[in-house]
Amino acid sequence: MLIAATLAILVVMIMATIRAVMGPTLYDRVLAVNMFGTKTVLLISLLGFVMGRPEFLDIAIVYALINFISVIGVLRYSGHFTLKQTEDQEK
Amino acid sequence: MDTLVQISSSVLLLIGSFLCISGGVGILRFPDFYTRMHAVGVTETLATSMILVGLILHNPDFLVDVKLVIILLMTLFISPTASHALANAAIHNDLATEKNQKSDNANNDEVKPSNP
Amino acid sequence: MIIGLYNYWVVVVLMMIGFYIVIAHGNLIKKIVGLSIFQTSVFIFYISMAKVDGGTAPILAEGIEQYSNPLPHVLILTAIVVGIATTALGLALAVRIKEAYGSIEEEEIQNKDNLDC
Amino acid sequence: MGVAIAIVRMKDLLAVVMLLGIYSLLSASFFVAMDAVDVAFTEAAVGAGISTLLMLVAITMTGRTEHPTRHKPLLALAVVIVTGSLLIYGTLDMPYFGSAEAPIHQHVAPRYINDSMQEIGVPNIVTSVLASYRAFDTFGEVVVIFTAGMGVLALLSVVRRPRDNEKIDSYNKSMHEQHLILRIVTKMMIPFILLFAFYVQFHGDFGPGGGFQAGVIFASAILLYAMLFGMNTARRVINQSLIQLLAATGVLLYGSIGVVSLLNGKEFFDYSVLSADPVAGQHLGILLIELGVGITVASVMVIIFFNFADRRDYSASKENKDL
Repeated sequence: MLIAATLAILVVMIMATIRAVMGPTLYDRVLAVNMFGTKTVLLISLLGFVMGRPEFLDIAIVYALINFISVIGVLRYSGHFTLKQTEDQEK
Repeated sequence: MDTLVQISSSVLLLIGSFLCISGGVGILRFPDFYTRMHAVGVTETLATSMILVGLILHNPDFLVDVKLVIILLMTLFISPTASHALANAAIHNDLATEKNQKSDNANNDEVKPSNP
Repeated sequence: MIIGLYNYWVVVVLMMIGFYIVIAHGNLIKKIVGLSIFQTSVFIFYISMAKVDGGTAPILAEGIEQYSNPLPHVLILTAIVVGIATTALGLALAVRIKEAYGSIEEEEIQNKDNLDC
Repeated sequence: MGVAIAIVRMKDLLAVVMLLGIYSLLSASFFVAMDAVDVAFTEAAVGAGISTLLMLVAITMTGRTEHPTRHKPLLALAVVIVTGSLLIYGTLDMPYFGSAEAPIHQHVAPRYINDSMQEIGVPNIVTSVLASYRAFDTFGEVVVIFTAGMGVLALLSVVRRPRDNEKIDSYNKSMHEQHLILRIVTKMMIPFILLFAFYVQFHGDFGPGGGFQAGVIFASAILLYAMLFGMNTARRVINQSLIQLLAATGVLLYGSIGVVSLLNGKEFFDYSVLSADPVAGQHLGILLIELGVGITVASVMVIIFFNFADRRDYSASKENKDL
């Protein structure tokens, strides 16, 4: 069952990659990267169980955090989410 | 009791995998950004929690369980927030209407009809 | 026999992709991306060398006999962090070049240099 | 692999950076599959987070699209193919993947695996090799990181004029309403991230982790704060000169431990003198060294990011003035 779940996640990762490569807009790409990151978290937890040493879940925690940070970062620095722009809109 | 736990964990893992795959199909096949976003945002949270709960049931070790719970909680916080931020940014920039009011060159070359 | 070396071939292909980006693209940022692909391929190479069949992660625990080789892990661990530091330095240089020349395309920079002379 | 090929084709640099992020996530999963948990940890924290961010900031400054003009890609391709085939020819002599008889596993590794528990007393072999057997190497790496941080500082630092605080305050108030959900979730996450960084720092002896990873995680928490609350707010919390001081302190802490062991009549970085019991001394030494590494890495990353972001604001404001 673990292996089946792992395979499913691998398939989904491939799908997300295709979307990230095709992705017509920037947001599609960010979405795909975000999804990819979440799936990586799952994959690493599952891999730990498959390999029989599930003590290494710290890595998955780091992934979840870093994923969040990079999504925020991409939005912040892709020129659409800046502090300056919100200020302009208020004016 | 033990077999019951094992079976339920397997079922949860299966449901999780299925949700994952449906999310993956969604991100590939849906026509525009917001529907794709919906596919991912909805399935991601549920699939992650399913798989993680399945793993928690699968595993008796206390420390590992605590770590899994931490991951679960963080996913529950982070993934809706990230989706919210993403959708918000997309709406702010009029993605659906494709108006491109900004003189910013960022989006001009990218917004095209997105049928594969 | 062929399967036994498959990993190394993937590494070589990745390395060559990075190399191609570095020599065939004029954009400095793209070049830095290429370098970082090259770098990661080297990391993958080292880590695949460290793997031992049937071994597990080199953190001692009871009841486990075989571990993977820890030495390459150490080397790569530090190399990753050093890699990001040097990448940052390269990006900083690219930013300064942009400010000085108004472009980060190799050819345009050369043209401007020639004009100055 | 496919991702890398796609990177070659992409002209849009922003998309390239996204793909680089995916590539780095993939390679980190590969590292987990190859048992290199420490390496995967580092790659996760560094490759997916900080390097993507730095590239993004750099791209916002240097422009986003690549010019298509290019001379003789065929020549480049030929060079690449020749080199690649030579390398593949070279791999034919290599021992098979995963074989335990490979020369790399014959020399120092068995000693590390078999004896490090008695000599160092730390279960994580990677940590004990990193911080004790090869501490001198690691010292070199830390100095390189420090130097790179200083290089970025020298290249990008701008002289800041003191701005009026009132403006910042009102600005922040408006921002609070703008991204309410993000800010509240971030406020909840940041203490947790910092706590987790400390856990990684001090748990590095027993599980995957250590100074390098902890430093990067710590820095990314500060980056998150700076991104959402603005550079000026972040600068009030974290003073630039304080950070520079800390970066130097980390390196000095590392080096001085070596000097202490020299003064006590042992070799450089032989920590057994730090305590009456040699193994306890080793443990103490590793903790201190990792602390030095962590401080340096965290502050260098923060320095690099702050300088990039400052430069960005600076050039943006200059452009506005020109217009």
